[in-house]
Amino acid sequence: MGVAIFLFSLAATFEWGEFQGWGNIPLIFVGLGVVSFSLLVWWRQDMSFGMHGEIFEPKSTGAPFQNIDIRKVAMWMFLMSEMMVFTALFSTYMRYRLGIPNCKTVFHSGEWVEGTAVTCFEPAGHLIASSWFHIAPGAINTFALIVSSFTIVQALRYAKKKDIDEDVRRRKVTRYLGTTWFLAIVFLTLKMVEWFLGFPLPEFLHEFNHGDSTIKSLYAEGYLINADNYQHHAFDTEYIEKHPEDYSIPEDSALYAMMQDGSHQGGKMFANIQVSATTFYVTTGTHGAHVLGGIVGLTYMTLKAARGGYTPDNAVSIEYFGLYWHFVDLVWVLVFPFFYLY
Amino acid sequence: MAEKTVLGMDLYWLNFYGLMILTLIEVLAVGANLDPVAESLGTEEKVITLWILTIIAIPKFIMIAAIFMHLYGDEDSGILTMTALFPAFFILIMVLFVGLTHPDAASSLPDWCRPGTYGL
Amino acid sequence: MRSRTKGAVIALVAVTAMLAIPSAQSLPGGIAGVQQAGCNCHGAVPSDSVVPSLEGLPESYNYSETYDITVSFEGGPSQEGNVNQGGFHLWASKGSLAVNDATAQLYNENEVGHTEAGNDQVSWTLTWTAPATDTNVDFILHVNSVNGNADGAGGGTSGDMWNKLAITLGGPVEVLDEADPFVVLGVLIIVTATLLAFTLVFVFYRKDPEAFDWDNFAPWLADWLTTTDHKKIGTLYFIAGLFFLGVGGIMAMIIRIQLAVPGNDFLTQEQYNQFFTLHGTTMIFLAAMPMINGFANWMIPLQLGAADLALPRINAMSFWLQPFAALLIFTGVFSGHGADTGWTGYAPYSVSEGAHYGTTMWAAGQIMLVASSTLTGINFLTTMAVMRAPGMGWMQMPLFSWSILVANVMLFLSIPAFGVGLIQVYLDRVIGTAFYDIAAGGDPLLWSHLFWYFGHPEVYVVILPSFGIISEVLATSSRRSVFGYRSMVYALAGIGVVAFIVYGHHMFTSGMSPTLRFVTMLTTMLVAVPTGIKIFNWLMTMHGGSLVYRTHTLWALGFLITFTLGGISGMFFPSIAMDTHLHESYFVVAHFHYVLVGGTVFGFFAGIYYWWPKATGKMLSEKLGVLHFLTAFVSYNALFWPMHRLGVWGMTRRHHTYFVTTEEALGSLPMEAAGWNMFITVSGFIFFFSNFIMVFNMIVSSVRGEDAPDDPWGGWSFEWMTSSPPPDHTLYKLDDGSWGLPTLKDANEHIANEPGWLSSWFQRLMVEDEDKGDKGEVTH
Amino acid sequence: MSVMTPIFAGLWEHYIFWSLVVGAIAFGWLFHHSFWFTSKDGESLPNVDEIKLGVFPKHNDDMRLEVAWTVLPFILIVWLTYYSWGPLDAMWTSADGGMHGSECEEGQFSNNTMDSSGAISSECYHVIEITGQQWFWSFDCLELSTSICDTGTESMEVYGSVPVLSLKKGETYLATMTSIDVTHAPWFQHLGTKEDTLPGQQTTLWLPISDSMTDESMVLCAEYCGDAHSVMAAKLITHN
Repeated sequence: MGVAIFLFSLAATFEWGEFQGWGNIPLIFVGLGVVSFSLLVWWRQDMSFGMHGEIFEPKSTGAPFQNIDIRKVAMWMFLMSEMMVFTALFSTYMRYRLGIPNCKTVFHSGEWVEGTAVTCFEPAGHLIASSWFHIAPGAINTFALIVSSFTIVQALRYAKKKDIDEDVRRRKVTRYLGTTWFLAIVFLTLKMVEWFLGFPLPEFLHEFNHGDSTIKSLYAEGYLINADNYQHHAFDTEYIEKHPEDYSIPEDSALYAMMQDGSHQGGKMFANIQVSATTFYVTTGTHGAHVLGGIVGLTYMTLKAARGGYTPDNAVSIEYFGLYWHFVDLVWVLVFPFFYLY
Repeated sequence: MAEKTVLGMDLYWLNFYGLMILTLIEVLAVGANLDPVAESLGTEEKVITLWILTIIAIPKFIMIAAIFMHLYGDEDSGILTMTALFPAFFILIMVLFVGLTHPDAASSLPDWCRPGTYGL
Repeated sequence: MRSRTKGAVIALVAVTAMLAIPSAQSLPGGIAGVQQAGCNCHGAVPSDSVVPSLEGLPESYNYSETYDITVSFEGGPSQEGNVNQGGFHLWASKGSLAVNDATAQLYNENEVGHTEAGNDQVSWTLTWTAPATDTNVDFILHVNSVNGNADGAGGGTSGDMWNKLAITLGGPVEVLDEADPFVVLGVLIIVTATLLAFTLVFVFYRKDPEAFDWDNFAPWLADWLTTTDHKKIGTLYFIAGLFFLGVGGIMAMIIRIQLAVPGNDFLTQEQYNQFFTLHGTTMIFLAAMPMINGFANWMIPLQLGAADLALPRINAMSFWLQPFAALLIFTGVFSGHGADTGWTGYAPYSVSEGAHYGTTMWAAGQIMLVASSTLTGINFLTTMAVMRAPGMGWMQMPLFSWSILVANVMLFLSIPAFGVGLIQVYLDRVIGTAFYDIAAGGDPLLWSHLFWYFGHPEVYVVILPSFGIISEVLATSSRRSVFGYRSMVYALAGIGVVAFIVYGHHMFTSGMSPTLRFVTMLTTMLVAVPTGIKIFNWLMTMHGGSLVYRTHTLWALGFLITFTLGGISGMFFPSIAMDTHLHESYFVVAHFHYVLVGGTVFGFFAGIYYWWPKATGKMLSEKLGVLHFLTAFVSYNALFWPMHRLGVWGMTRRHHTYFVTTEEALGSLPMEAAGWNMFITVSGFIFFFSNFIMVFNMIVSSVRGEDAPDDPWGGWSFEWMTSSPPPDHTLYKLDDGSWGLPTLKDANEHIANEPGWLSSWFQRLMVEDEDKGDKGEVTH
Repeated sequence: MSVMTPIFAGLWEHYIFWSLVVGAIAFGWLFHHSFWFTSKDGESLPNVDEIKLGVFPKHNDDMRLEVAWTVLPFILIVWLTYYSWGPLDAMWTSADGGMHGSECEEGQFSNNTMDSSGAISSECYHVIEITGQQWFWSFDCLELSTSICDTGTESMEVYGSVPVLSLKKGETYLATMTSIDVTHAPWFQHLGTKEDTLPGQQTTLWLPISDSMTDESMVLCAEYCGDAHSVMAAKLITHN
């Protein structure tokens, strides 16, 4: 027991310790390796708890939390501090979104000249919500998370059901935990697809996507942390003339008037959108990290379930993980509309 | 607590379908062209989408928290909701003090909500 | 046993490796590369067949005298007839070099090299004028002898050889090299570390002299390193806390040496910046917070009558995050590139290139501290919420537990904001995200908001445990129960809540929107009220009691005096008009040192003297204790009170030096400031050394102190029921003599074992009443 | 006390007075109790509240007293806030139509007057610019005549070459400030005011130069800005 903790704490610090700047990537992987090794050591004992039925679930004695499991209270305390982390990220996003003028308004106000970058806030939504296919990865992710919330609850239900025999319960719980694990993996891969890879479109959908065959990822669109002269064809007057059906400059905007009387010769607007990209990537990245944490937990629980570890009286650990998982889903319910769609 | 059934269907299935439908509405709201609606209400499309998204996000939030996280109706949910709501006050302060006080935040928020400057 | 020692060895190797990496990484190519830019491009290794020589330099120069020096070399592959035979590069640390023919060229005042024309000879003549002051001058000469195959075989440098010569020249008066402050800091830290290691081995020896050999030292040490028992972790926290209190103290002393005299140059500007940054960070995060956790780890389970904390393994982990975080925070200090952004690390500077490389490590280290504090917060809140002894309602907890509870609630709700801020700074510096990149619209105020949203609750987190200790100590030593227990608890909760809406007063002059300044002005005015209530309650506790003068009572009274002074001097800041005058001046430094050192550290000393017998089973000697109190209290006030005056005069914080107005020169401070600063430095040293009396007292008591009874001071709370030192698995002597968990009886007849006011309110609010039946009404 | 403009001197005196009052009460009470209620070593220690080990001690509280020392400090605080409202208003008057009127036209003088409490009001004000840079200040008088505002440099044997701003007594100036790289803050020592200069944003600071202003005073940097933060000084000369 002592050794496990010692390794665990050293590993955690080693992993943190290796967290140094300028990407000495191999060291970080060594650190992560040690962490996973120590997690295994810790779990191996945990497994032993569950195996020979000894229950390690002290109930709370003090009011007001009469007879609620101690670790459930601890989990809720942990969620409270996680709420604060995401509030801090949301406040940063809100502050910058309200503070820095929106790129579209700057474009329509005409206060830009081709060639010099304008600092403005380009919400990811402007890109993602522009066409159905861009929204697809985000939408599927949301469905994936909701389904995974649902399956984790089912897993808990079967684990707690008294009246079914041992083997049926083992199969059912493992299946449900397995689906949750799989959906979490799907979530992360789709996020990677959306960020970096982009995906090819099947033949018959081409004409919906004004002709080009693939959906470009955010990376390809140039929506990057260090994008300080970012162009988007919605901010390009020639492009707008050629594709009136896609974009139009509203008649009442100053740019329209300046274009009419020739005082503004149009062209491409360069935008420095580093801040908007940073807030987007860091917030969704932190959320992704929490999902990753969930996956690590899930792998252990699925393995344990596969070996029939969950009996009605020690099923509470699924419930605690369920709380964490629903919290992660809850955060996504807030992140998805405000970061992706708006 | 897992055996409750509401309106004949099992509570969790019901909750699951509800959430799926709401998300679908959100995606549709963004995808669909809301210009005619925007003209009728005199604001541009972006504000409309913002309002729709918030209106839908709140019930989703409540549904997940209440049903999936057993914050309602179980014997220990009383106090746990209290713990869950405890940081609300601190979140509110953070949002108000940090989120909305960008010096040159020319936003359409009503003046009482966004701290103004003394003409400095 | 085999695997355990192997594990310990691997761990040691890992730690040393980690130690080596940062310093190797952050020592950019060594100092040598900069001055001695000799063209050692000819061949990698200096070869001694080439003999460089530098004639014409006297034994010791006299002021601004010019000397003709000749640079020459023999040996190596160069011969007469070649196209070019060799070159040289001379660097002189002081004085100025000059060239007197076309064969050599002057790069700058102290660097000379050969020219194209002068490339085919073996000796060159130059002149050097000595400096006008007393200093040691270093000369470093690089020569290379070339075999002349300039036709390009191997780039014309294959087969060439070079060598180097270094001479130091003293002036008329012998000048000692001034001590490099980092060397001083390094030596002192290593001395304290070895002292610590020695006491560790000594304690092990004292435990059982016969078994004093390696194979039971390893398991004993391993047991300590891997313990999850709250008492052992408490002691570990204490050792870490006191060690870093010493390290922070050393830094404070070096800062004071620098400020003793106006225009002092013991520390250069850069080094001073690093010292005050690390002084602040070490004192708050590595000394005060671990000590709080030390007290809490020791006392909370005992006071609540719980066997151990709710999550023992996480408790061990949150301790072990701290020393490694300290390692990270200190990276780069010894190579001169430590963090130099102030403990607040304001945004544009902390992410600009100007800040040293150490700042990234400083941020990474503090992220680890954030993780550790969050885990401890969760641990303590859960323990207090769920593991109280039967019969102990919320309103029957001892005040120390209450103070730790409120402190931890504040801590673990505010620290994520700091964590997110730190991660933003870290990512900005490491992978170039643009959170605070001004050009891209980044807003520097975001960092100060996030930081102070955490900063102010943090300073209350640091002071509240001392409030708890003082309530316990004063009540017991005046033989009375604390006056107004309920109002004390509400005052604690009041401070906990108000702390969050008050942080704006740190940013009154920082360009924050005026409405926010006005709102925080009003709320800051409010914050004095709960603290005032507490002070008056303490004073009232002493009323009618019979004060027993032990050292911890002296420290508690000392706390009352200094903390009240600090509180009053703090009242000057809420009004913006006053704050514009006093912001960033030494008045602020005086205020927070009065509250921090006078408040928290005096409270910790009181706590140490009060609970030492319970923790170690040995009594501390009263004589040494009183001596420690007198010297510390007097020198403490002499140290920090004049700072108020300096602040009003206009001495600014974080300035490595200051200048006084003399007859001929206008300076920023009146003449007497120099005198006061020297006075402060002297009393600072007395205060620093007075704390060693306590350390000596601790050692003497653990070696020869007489055994302590279970309840030496007559306290009522549970920790005095166990034996001192308490058995490994905390057990309590129940009144029928058996051992087990205690149940709290209550002398206040009317609220015996029915839910307290708070919990009945919860029940009425939350759960439907159908099965609750009778609910005892609370009568006052 | 250091040289302070009358507004702060008045406020400072007031705060000192009240802190002495509160200090006297608290310390008087503390010293009295700590000497009056000491236990005489010989006699057995009277246990007024019958404190027994392991029993939660009897409540010892008195509602009247506790309410008293909650309400009284609250009133004191409300009074202190109200009292410091005046100087605050003087410091934060709005730029158009406040106590300093609006911007002076060509050749118009603000000739400010100071009332009893030290608050300065003037007919109009001149706008000057201050820019903070990593480790030196630069003042810009825009197109004010050199008699009203002039800049220059002077070498002080202590700070090296230091920018100098010379302003006219009796004039009021509104300094619009910005910074090029990191946050700085000019602290006009004898005016007792400071305001951060933020990169990317503009902040303002009132500089009401009264007739009784000292001729020479220092301007230091009051927001940490890196290596030479302590040598980043300037000199303010006021002439009439």
